Amino acid sequence: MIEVMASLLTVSGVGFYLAGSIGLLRLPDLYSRLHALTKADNLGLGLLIAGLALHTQDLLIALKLVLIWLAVLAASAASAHLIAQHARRRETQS
Amino acid sequence: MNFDATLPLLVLASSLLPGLVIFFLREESHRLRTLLNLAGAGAKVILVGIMIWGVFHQHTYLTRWTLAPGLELVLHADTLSVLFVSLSTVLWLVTTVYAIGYLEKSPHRSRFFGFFSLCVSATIGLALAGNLFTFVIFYELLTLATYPLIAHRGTPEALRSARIYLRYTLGGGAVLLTGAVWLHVIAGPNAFIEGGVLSQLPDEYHGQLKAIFLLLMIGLGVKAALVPLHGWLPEAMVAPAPVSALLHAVAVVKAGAFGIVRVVYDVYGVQFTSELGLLAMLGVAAAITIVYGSFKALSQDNLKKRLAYSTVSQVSYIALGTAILGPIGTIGGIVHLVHQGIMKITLFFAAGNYAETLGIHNVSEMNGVGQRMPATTLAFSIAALGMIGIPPIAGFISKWYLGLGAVEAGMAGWVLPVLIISSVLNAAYFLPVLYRAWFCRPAPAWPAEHIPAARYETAGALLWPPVITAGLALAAGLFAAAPYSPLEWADLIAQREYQL
Amino acid sequence: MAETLIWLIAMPMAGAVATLLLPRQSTPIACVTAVAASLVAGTLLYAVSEQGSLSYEIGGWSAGLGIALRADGLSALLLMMTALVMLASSVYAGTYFTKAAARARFWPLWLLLWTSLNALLLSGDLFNLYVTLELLGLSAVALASFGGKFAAVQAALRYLLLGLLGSMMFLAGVSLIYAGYGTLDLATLTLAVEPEPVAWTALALMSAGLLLKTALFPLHFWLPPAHASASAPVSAVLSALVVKVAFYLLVRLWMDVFADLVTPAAAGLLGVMGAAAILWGSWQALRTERLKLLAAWSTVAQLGYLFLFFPVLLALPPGPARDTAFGGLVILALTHGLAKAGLFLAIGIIQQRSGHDRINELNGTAQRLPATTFAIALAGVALIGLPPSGAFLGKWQLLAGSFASGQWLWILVTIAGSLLAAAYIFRVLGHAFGNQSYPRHSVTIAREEWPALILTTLAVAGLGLAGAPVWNLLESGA
Amino acid sequence: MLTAHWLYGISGCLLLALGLRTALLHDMLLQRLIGINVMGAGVFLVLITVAYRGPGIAPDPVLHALVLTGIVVAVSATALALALARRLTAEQDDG
Amino acid sequence: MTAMLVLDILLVLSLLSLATAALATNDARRSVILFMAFGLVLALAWGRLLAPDVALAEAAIGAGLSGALLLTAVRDQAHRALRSSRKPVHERGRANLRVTLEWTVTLLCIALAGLLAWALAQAFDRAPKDTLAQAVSANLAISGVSNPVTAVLLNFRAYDTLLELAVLLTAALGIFALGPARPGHRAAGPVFDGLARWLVPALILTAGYLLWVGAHAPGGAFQAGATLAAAAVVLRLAGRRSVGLPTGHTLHVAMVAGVSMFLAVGLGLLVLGRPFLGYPPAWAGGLILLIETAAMLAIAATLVLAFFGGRPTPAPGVAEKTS
Repeated sequence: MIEVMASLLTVSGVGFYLAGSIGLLRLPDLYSRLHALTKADNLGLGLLIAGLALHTQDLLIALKLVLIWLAVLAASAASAHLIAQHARRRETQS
Repeated sequence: MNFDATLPLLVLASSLLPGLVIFFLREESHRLRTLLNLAGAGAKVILVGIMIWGVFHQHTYLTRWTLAPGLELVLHADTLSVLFVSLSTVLWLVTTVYAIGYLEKSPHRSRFFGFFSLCVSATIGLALAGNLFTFVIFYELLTLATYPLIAHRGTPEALRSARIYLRYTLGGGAVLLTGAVWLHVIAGPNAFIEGGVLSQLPDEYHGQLKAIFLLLMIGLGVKAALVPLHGWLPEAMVAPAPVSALLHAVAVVKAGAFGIVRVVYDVYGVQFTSELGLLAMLGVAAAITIVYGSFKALSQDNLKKRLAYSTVSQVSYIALGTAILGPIGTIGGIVHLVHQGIMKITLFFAAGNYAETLGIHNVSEMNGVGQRMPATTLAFSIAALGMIGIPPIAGFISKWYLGLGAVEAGMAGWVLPVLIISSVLNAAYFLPVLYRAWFCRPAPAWPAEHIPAARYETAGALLWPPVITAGLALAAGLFAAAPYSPLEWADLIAQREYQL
Repeated sequence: MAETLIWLIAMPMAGAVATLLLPRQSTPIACVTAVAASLVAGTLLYAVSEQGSLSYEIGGWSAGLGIALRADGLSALLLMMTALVMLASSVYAGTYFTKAAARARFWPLWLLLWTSLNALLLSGDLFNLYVTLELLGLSAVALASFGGKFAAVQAALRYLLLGLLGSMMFLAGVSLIYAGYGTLDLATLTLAVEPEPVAWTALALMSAGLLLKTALFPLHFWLPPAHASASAPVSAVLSALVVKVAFYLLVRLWMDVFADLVTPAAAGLLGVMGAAAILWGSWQALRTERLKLLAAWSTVAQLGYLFLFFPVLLALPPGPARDTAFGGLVILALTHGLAKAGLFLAIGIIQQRSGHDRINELNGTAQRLPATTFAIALAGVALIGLPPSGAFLGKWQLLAGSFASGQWLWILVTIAGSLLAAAYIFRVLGHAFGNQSYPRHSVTIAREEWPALILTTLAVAGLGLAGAPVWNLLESGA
Repeated sequence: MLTAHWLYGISGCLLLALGLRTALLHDMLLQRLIGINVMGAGVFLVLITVAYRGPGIAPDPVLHALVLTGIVVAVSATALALALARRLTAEQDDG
Repeated sequence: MTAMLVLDILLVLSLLSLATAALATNDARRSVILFMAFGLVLALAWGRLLAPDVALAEAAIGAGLSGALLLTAVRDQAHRALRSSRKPVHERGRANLRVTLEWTVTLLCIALAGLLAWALAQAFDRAPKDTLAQAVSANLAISGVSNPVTAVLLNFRAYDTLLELAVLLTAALGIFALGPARPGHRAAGPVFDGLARWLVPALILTAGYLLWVGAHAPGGAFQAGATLAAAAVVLRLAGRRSVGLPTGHTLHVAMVAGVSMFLAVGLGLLVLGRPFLGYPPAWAGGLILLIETAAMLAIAATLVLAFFGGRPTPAPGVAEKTS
């Protein structure tokens, strides 16, 4: 049962990743690409990690995985902000 | 280390050490420098005196020092080296006195006398070299020590002729080195032994030996100014007169001629050289040089240049004597090593005196100089007549033995004509000079009178050296049969070479 | 006695740390370190001549698991040369850099360079050699750019990139060796190595890297700008030592560790490259307008002679004949090291006094700076290979070996190269003897002029007249 | 010889060649430097592949240690090169 | 097994394509970013090949710090250096020459790769020679640590590590000698500040952990030092000028800490009659930790300096504190 849940979560996580990546490639400008990438990837990673955490059945490892997710969330939030800020500044300068 | 093993080193050090000290002397310390120079030269005369006595009585003076496996620095006194050493030593003493007078007020004297002593040390080393390796070392050192002397004045012409000198001698040195290494590879360390050693090598090496002989002769021929390798010598006459004297009589040219004698007699052996057919080749080269040099001398108005071409011609008498198989020819060649040195140094001293005293550089300016400077001109005349071969001056003895040797060796057919032609030419380029000096009326003023006539016709240090060497030239002819005379010594060398 | 090996590395390294921590006292500390390290090098030389080769296992771990330091006659001689050159250049650098702040920044790098030179000459482990090569390369580059002049920084950057490329090639070879033989220890490897693809590919890769570092033609192009634009003491050490130790490593690999692999064709290839280096380097030295470039190009040429020995040595039968020729190689390398360092130091003085190093405007140097000019002349004697320099003995052996093995081409090249060297040296001396007055009246400081004079005198008279012990040492420390 | 051996081994060789080519031919410093780093990565990959003995078997720690050392050395060299380059461009811009 | 094979192929292909892409582009920034990605994939490959120590170091140093260094270099236009030396190609002959050269080099590189691969294959085909790995495990018990990689780095081949620290020191001194550091970064704004505020302590903590854990598990001074340096890089990117790095003399002390501790231990043992760096087994663990701590400081200080690109200059008038 848990195995099935884990697989389901993993697969849907990969699906979000795929969507985010397609968005990155297909969307027209920087802001919308950023939009696609951060949201989809953060969610995708969350699902992936949830799946993996279920899969391991070890609390310590599961906690470490969650920690990774949190770290990536913070990093991607900050970097998305920086990228957007940089792009804004460049626009207003020119 | 006993005395016999130290003596060659001491003879070398008696000029080397003063030379090295002189480099560090201040320009102004004139007295100390003169003292060092003369003390070194004097000490060398004494040491060489001991050496002459010892070699005559079959002492062995031998210094060895290993530089690398199979490569030894050997200083060894045999009859031939003693002959050359004594020539250099005596003439060095005289030339030092002359140079002190000549360079009285010119700059950079410490540098000059430093290299001057190095130059003589290299010559002594070369004379005492006991094997070809050592000979090559001192041969190259001689080049190095002479360069600053030729370039000494620092003028563009001086630098140019120094450059030409280097081009010739370093090129020659490289060829000599190649030959020496090659010989070393096929025959091992080549100690100089009377009669040579190479005849023992098997026949298949003869081709290589011929090639090596050619390389050695080219290498030595540059310094000996064999045509067509003589080009540097006339150029080098821009050097100060004492340097010219050194180049022409004591060191450089002689080193080449001495090397030829060494290689033929003590490396290859004169018999073996003859068997290889190399002796005739050397003789032809010498003959061409003798005639060519004399011809060129005819047309030179510059006195030193005329003397330079005369050297080209005269030095090859030594090579010619070497090329004549048989003891009498050998004696003629070897004794000329000494005779030419004494006579030619006199001529250059005199030429230097004319230039320093009266500013005379050209033959055409020499009218009547005999009245103004009789002693110098007398010395000049004795040496010039000796060069032509007028008895009883030294030059006559050399030519006599050369001619006799050629007859004995059956080479009279071409050697005698060469001797006759060259003597005629010698007369043709020297006699007009003497005529002008003694019999023409002097011009109203000398080109540039630097030294006024006072007690002597010129400065004492300039006057005595040519007078002394002219006296020596006369004595060498007059007392040729006396014991320890150059002729007797050459006879001793020939006896040992031919094991008579 | 084996502790001297580790002291040779630890001492300059500790000196580097001390100069960094006590910048005010850095110059005396550096000088004391230099003297002490030279004394240790002398001790090692003596020990090797008495006891034969020495080894030291660091940490007490046997070689293989741990790293061993080894010193035989060859490395002891090169260590001694390094010590002499570094000592003389240290004394010189103490006055060359006039600002105390510059000196304080200079000494740590300088002593680290010394550390790396000693470490390389002593290392008996392939990977450790890679690390020492990198330490050597980086400290050399940092010193080459020292002072921050544009040309120097530019040349240093190129030098660094090529050096890194060389190190990477070397490391690739090392990894192949470990894959094939499971060891990094040179002594173990010497016994294990066989003529097979793994070994010769590894040797080819390592050699390619080292050839780049030792600047053999046609991989020499980085050398002249880097050596000519650095400051004088640094140029001296770069030309005399840094390229030389890379060459040492090549010799170690070709003649020692991988000796069974080397074919006449491979050695001949090195010989051809060496011949090209001699001719091209000398020609460029003859054409250049600047004295420092002349010296740098002459380094390219002189390294060529060392490579001519490879085909000659291989053609000689193992035994006394080859050992004698090998001694010629070593004495040539030693002479060049001392002479070239002295030459660069002397050029540095001329450059500081006259404000430039243009050859055509150096007239009168002989009058103003007689000792320095004399040092240049002595260095010239050694570079041409005239007697009584050690190079003369070396070239004699080279020629003798070529004659004995019938390799005529090398004879022609050696002679031609020597004549070209004479041409470029006497071009300089000709101007120095010229009569025109020197631009500025100069004050000579003994501490500045002596190092160059002593180094060149050692190269000429020391190695030339007392060079026989070199052969004995190579024999006893084999 | 494991599959991983030849797969990663060949990749290491290819990376080495790729990096070498760029380091020799590219005319921009940065790419040349990256090329050298890629070369290094190739060599390190070869070393780590040699250390690998297969799944579940302890690999050779010596090679891992060597690569660690190599990485630090490479980054030091890169840093120095970049500092030199920065100095050059700063001076070019000034002059 | 096939899943593993797929992973292997994917890893290898992405490595090769990332490297190619990074080297093929003429856009410096793009090249650097691709190279960083390459580094991350390489770290995965290290993990795959059971080299977690190397993976950690690669992620921290190879991808992280090298990337940061390269990116700031791009910002400073440093990639333009050396470019002016190559003249633009006008003549046809020269263009042809250039093409020929490129082809020759390319072919030579391919040949080199082939030769290397061939030789490597031969090496693999021999019986595996495990003597060194066996020697390591045989002596692990007396090495003072239980992580074999740390044992090799700080005990068996500690001399390599000493020289490696000397290399780092040399690079730092070389950078020092080139002049003062370039100006810092503009403050990045509140969001990044917020990130830095909890990231930096976390990194420092991680560094301490890595240092301590290195004795028996993947980790050690290099990974720890690099992590510490990463913390400083984050601070500098957030606009802190000197990131709490001491200036002047204290900085020197930090830079040479590793080398001097190594030397002190090594020479101290030598004086006590043991071999250089020959730790007595009982003290080995403690001495190694001591050396590693000093090494970590030195590595961190050096890497930060490298990122600065010169001597740090104190900010005018602003006293700074790290969080």
